[in-house]
Order: sequence, then structure tokens, then C-alpha cells
Amino acid sequence: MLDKNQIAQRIARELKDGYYVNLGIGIPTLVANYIPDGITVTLQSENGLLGMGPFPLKGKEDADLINAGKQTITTLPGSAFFDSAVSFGMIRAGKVDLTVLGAMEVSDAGDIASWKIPGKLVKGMGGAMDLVASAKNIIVAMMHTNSKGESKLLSQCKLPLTGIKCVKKIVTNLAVIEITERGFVLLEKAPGVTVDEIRNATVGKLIIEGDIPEMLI
Amino acid sequence: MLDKNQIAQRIARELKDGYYVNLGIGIPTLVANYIPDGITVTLQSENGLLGMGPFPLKGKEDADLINAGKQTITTLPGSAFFDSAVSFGMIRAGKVDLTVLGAMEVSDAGDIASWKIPGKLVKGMGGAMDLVASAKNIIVAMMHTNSKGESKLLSQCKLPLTGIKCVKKIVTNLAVIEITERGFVLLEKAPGVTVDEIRNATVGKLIIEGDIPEMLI
Amino acid sequence: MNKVYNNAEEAIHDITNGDIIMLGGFGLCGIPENCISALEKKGVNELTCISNNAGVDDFGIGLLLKKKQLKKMIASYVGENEEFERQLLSGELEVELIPQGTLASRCMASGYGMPAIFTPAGVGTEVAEGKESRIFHGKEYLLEYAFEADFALVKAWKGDRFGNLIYRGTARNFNPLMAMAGNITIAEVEELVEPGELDPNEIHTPGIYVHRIFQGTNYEKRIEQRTVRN
Amino acid sequence: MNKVYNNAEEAIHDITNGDIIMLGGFGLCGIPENCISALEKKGVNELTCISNNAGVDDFGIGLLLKKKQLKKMIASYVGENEEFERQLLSGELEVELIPQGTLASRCMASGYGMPAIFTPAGVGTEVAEGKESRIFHGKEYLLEYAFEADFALVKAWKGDRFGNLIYRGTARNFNPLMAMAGNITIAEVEELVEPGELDPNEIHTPGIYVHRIFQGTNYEKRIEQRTVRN
Repeated sequence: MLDKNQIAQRIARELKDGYYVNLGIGIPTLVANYIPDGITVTLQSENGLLGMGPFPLKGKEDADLINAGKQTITTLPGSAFFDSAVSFGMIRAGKVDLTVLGAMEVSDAGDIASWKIPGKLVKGMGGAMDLVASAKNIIVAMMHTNSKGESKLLSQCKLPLTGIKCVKKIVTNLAVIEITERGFVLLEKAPGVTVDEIRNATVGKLIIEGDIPEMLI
Repeated sequence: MLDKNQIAQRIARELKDGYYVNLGIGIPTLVANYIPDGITVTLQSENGLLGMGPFPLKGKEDADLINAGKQTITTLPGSAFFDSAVSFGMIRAGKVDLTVLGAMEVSDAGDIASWKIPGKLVKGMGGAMDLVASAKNIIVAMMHTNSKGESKLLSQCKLPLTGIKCVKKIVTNLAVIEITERGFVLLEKAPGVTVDEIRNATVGKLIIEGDIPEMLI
Repeated sequence: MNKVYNNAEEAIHDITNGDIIMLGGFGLCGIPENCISALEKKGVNELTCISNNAGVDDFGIGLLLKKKQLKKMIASYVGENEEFERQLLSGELEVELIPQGTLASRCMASGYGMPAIFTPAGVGTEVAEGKESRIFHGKEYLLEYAFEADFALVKAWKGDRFGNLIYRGTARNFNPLMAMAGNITIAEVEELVEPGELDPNEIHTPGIYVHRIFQGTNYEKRIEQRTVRN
Repeated sequence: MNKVYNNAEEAIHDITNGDIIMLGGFGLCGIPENCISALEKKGVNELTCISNNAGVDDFGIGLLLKKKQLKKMIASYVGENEEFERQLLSGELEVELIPQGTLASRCMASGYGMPAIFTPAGVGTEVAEGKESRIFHGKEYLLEYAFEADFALVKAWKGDRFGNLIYRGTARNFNPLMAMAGNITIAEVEELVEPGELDPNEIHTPGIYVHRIFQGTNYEKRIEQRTVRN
């Protein structure tokens, strides 16, 4: 079973040289720590920065330089600032190669719910609806089940949707799953996890074909 | 009767402190020479400049600094450059207070024809259609009649239109005319010009009420 | 042409109860601190605020929420604000949550004189309810209308007396978009300079959009999530 | 990630007969001189060019016209070009004239992922013929579609290896809009620098839009209307 950092590490293996990537809050943010050596990946922060660098050194925090999670960050050589319309313009125009975000639920049709739990506090969708409606390649990073042990991979989302038919891949603590027209296709299992455990933790249609390899992280 | 410079001079009297103004090619360009002392008028050039200055001194021409007529120009303290979408965005959003442009024909409903003579060369509309469709206040600067002596102030334009119901005022070599729902209203006559001469040179509906003052230039 | 005001109080003097105001900023980054304080002090009520966030409990738009000066909030994300939650749940505050890119585009549309734009954000979700949609090239888009605002309050780094503005870092965010969109745009700047001191090639907001400008004071520029590395 | 090409020939190597290409510039100001020369040399034909102007007889897009490399020209103003006139009247060249702001907005729409925009330009004129229109707030607007282009060829002043661009003066014009809009965007720059040499606050076109970049040579930067004062 993977911990959050290992999920991020596995997702980092999906990165390719030259990719522009938007990382959501939570596990997705950790992906930045595992960018493979020898490739250039540029991080887009939807509040108006391309080329996001690491957190600043203590004492070097700049109130005018934050990421979409409102954390203090830094720039890198070759960074560029822009306004929010340009930022979402480049997202809508498909210029961002990969979006990684968290989710509360994902359906086997690729629908995603991530922004609202009716009756509880609504924080708002932020940029998530724009990202999922526009990104060419969306990977969801999340735990396979929620805190009550219920599957988050469903045949239909129960929570209000963030977007429809958009998620391409899911990396959880248990598995790597691709979403196809046929449903969830199990690609890889986490070290120490059996196919049965994944099947039991998945409510949506899960397709298991041939031997399922153990994931490399 | 006014010459081209005097037409420009008369139009300059319409300028108010703080105005942002777009001047078309030809007579309108001359208006810049007669901005009244003591007021600040900012010239917008639709190829991407606010705060257009005079022509450069010889030897100081800069190929990267031209106006919409492709002439070399200069900037002024407080100028700003921007792209063509921003430029026409500010025009469409009504931020430009006054647009002065030339015309081949104007109708008494405020329609304007200025970009094409069928059968002859079509140069294109450039930014004129955007300007007339969006400007709050459009003054046409032109001769009252064409080279054949035919009126350019018509009941209906014969040439292809640039825009409809948009011209607010016309300043010609003979008169200052306001366009209202009732038609052309004669406001002022040029020095040495009689009301009859203006009436004879105008085909569209001309409204003459009371004594017509001679224009101050 | 005089666009310069002495301070926030004078610049916002004619904002009145019931006005629709846009406020720049993302989180607490790039917010018009001086204008917000002046609005709080003036006690103007029943405001509709268009801003990406609602501040925190004791800073930013949160100050106006605490004094119950808002009738309606249009935002994309409003976490980290207990008073907001309370007013939302009690029904005191009307709230419209919209996708962040839609918020940005609806401001931009206004500044570009475009009455509406098309965006795919929210298709198939509750955001799409009651909205017109249209298919282009096989993909569905929602028709979203340009915002209209009586006032836009923006914060820039540097500005000149003609209203030209330059923002700094990610404090740019919604500020240039809202600056373009206000019927009356009020800019507060950290540094007010003479025309000619800013490079015309580096201006982010041309002065034509800015009606009033003043140099702000006592900027706190609070950091919401101070994160550092070792 | 390597976006840097040695020269125009290599950067445009895969532009082929029948492609739709956007070319930045207003008049002869800010045009991609090196790319145009390379297209002429390569002899690629049947091109559809989207550009505000068509150059003059012996410079800019005029060079491609002279060699009859264009099938169609989409522009807002094409004066000062006799060969253009000849090809237009003889029917050799298809021409679509559109308002300048519409041209800019249709490029921008593409770069912002908006399939269409509304503009009042051309309402009531022959430009509106066959187009869908719609009333907003009592005013009529035309629906105009985003441009699609196989390649956008733009000219910037400075650029870095990541594709970040800065334009100079009014040579900016359509360049940033087209840079955003090309399926493949090729930027030629007067000065190619290392990442970090350009201030991130002053970038006009973020590198994400630029696929290829090279440092041009022998810029003529011809002036169309040299005007001076005494």
C-alpha cells in the first residue's frame, strides 16, 4: 500500500520532458518533489505563474509570491507572471499537458466530485472546474477509500460534480487505474496489495485483464 | 469655407480635459496639432499605444514605433503599449471618449461609408468598423462634397457601409452638423458660407432652426 | 486631467449602499487593503462583492463580512472564513460560487466590451443549471455574461498619475481584469510616480481604465500560508 | 525541453502546401522577417495567411504574394500593394477582409480557448452577411469564431530558451495574440537569452505558448511611412 508521498512519486513517473503541469492542493502538490532527473517540467500555478519553484528559505518569504494554495513559493529562471484570465486561457486552450488533482469521488465514466459536500461547508470550486473541463490529461491522486472505508471509485458520483467524463487515470494507495469507455481498467497494483483487495475497494466497474504488474515507484 | 487644417482646428474645440481620443487617417490626424492649451488629451493609436506623441526628429525614427497610419511617431511621458486585442477591447468597452474619422458618405441617420468603392480597389476597413460600432462619440471630418461636387451628406449611403447609426457630428469645410433622430441639424456655418450654400450641398434631410451662428475656429 | 486622490477615504467617497464592487486579489495576495479599510470605516452596506476569495476572519473582505456590510458575495473559493460560513448557513449572506476561470473571464469580457463568453467550465455540474449551453466542435460550452460593476477596487505595485499600473509577482491575478471592468476603477498603489517614470513597454494596465489613483499606506500584505523549506 | 532552432529554415521545416499560417505584425512593424524569407525560399504554396496586412510589393507578405505562394489572405487592410490588387482582381487570390478588432479578437479567442466571441464590429454592413447575430442589452453583436492555424509565426524583441517573449513598442500588435493561437508557434527574436535573464514580471508571452524559437538575423525593420517633424 502506498502512502501519500509514494502516490505522488508514482504519478511523477508519468511526467515527460517539456511538460507543463498543474498540480492541485494536497497529494498533487507533493508530485513536485519527485520530478525525474534529466527532464524539464514546468509547473503552472493558476493564480498566475509558470515556472513555480520550491518554498522559499526562511526569511525570504514574499507576500506577492504565492501558489494557488496560498503558500509562499519562489520563481525559477525562466518563470513568467500573468493575470488570471491568461492563466485560465492557457488552461482552456489545452496548453497545460497534465493536471493532477485530488478528488472525493470518481466514477467509472471519468466524472469527478471534489468541491462540495451538501450540508457541510462549501468552500467553492476554485479553479478545479476550469481545469477538469479543459485539461487534455487529468490524473486524480487520492486514497482508494474514504475515512469510513467506503470506495471513492464509484459507478456514479453521489456528491455534486466538478466535471464529467474527464479523468483519464487514477493513482491511489492501492492501484493505478485507467479510465476507458469500458470503465476502470486496472493497470498496476501497489506493492503488497492483491487484485482482490483492489476489487473489494472499488464499487465502479473494474476491468482486470491478464496479469496485473506491481507498480514501480 | 474651411481648409483641412481649419476643419481639424474646429474639431479640436470639441476636446475636453481628460479625453482619450482616437484620430483616423487624413484630416483627423491634423486635430492633434490643435489641442487647446491647458487640457490633457491622450491619443490612442489602435495598433497599440496610448499617449501618442508628435513625429520624431529626423534621425530619431524608430521602426518599432508607428501609428495606425504606419507613420513613425514618438511616445510621451505616461505612454503605454499594449497588444491589438487590448486596443480594440478598450475601444469596444467604450473607454475611448471621442473618435474622429474621415468618410466618403454619411447619411442623415448617422450611417457611414468609408472603406470600399465597388469595382475600384478595396483597401479594407482596418479598424474603422470596430471604432464606429463601439465609440460613444463619433465625429466625421470631411469635405462637404466629393471631387465631382456631389454631396457626401446623403439620405442614404450608396457605398458599402462601415457602420450604422453611429455618427454624432460632422465637421466639413462648410458646416458643423449634428445628427439627431430627425436628421442633419445645422449647428454652425463656416466663415463666408451661407445657409443656402450648405442647403444646396446637402442631399440628406437638413434641419435649419433659428439663426445659424458662424463657427469659431 | 487629475486622477490622483489623497487617500482611500477620498477615493471611495461615492460608493454607496447597494453598489456592486469588484475587489482584486487572490487570497490575501494583491488585495486593495486601503480601500477595504475605508469601506469598513465608511460603513457602507448591502454591497455585492465580486472577488475570488472572501478574505480571512480578520483581514481582507472578512472585515466587511464581520460588520455585515455585504448582501451578496460572488467568488470561486471561500474557505478559511468562519464568519462567512456562519452568514452563509444562516441565510444572512447571498453567495454565488463560480469557477475561477469563469470569474476571470467574466471580468475580462467586461473590459474587452464583449457581452458574454463561452467556457466549458461547469458543464454537467450544478454550475450549468439554468444556463444556456452550446456545442462547438463537439464540445459543450456555457454562455457566461460579462460582469457589470459600479466600482472596481484594485491594488498595484506602482502607478503613475495617468493611472498606468504595474503589478508585482502573483499579486497581479485578478487586478488587471477588474481594473478594465469597473464603471469607475480605483487603484491603490504602493508607489505613485510621475508619468514617464514607468517604462511604457512594461505597463500592465494602461491608464485609460483607471479613473482614480492614490498611494496607499501601512500595507500589511499579510501572508496566509507561510511555507518555507529547510 | 529544447525549443531552440538554429534559424528560420529549420524552424519552419514542416510547414507544407495548404497550411494555414498566422503572421504577426502591423504594416511592416513587428513582422517575422526571417520566417517570411524562409517560406519564400522553401517555396511552399497554397498557403492561407492570417495577418493584419499583406506587406508591400517587395517586403513582408508581399514577397510571398509575388511568388504566388498564397491561396487565401485574411486581413483587415491591404492597401499599398499592387501585386495584391492584381491577384485579387484576376481572381488568383481569395481574400477575406475583416475588421481589425475582429481579427485580433478571433486570434485571442483561440489562445484563450474560447470557441467564439461577440463583437458589434460590422453590424449592418456586408461583414455581417450570413453571420449569426444576437442582441445584448439592446445592442446587436456578431458571433465570430476563433481562428485555427497550423502555425503562428511571430516576431519578438527578446526571448529566452523557454519561449518567454518580450516585444518592443508598437511592434507588439498582433504578435502576442497569434503566439497564443498557433497549433505550433514559432517565434523569431532579435535577442535570444538564457532563462532568468528576462524579468518574469515583464514577460508579454509566457513560454508555454511558444514551441520553437530562434534568433533572427539581418533584420531590415523597414519603415513604411517615414515621417519627421522639424
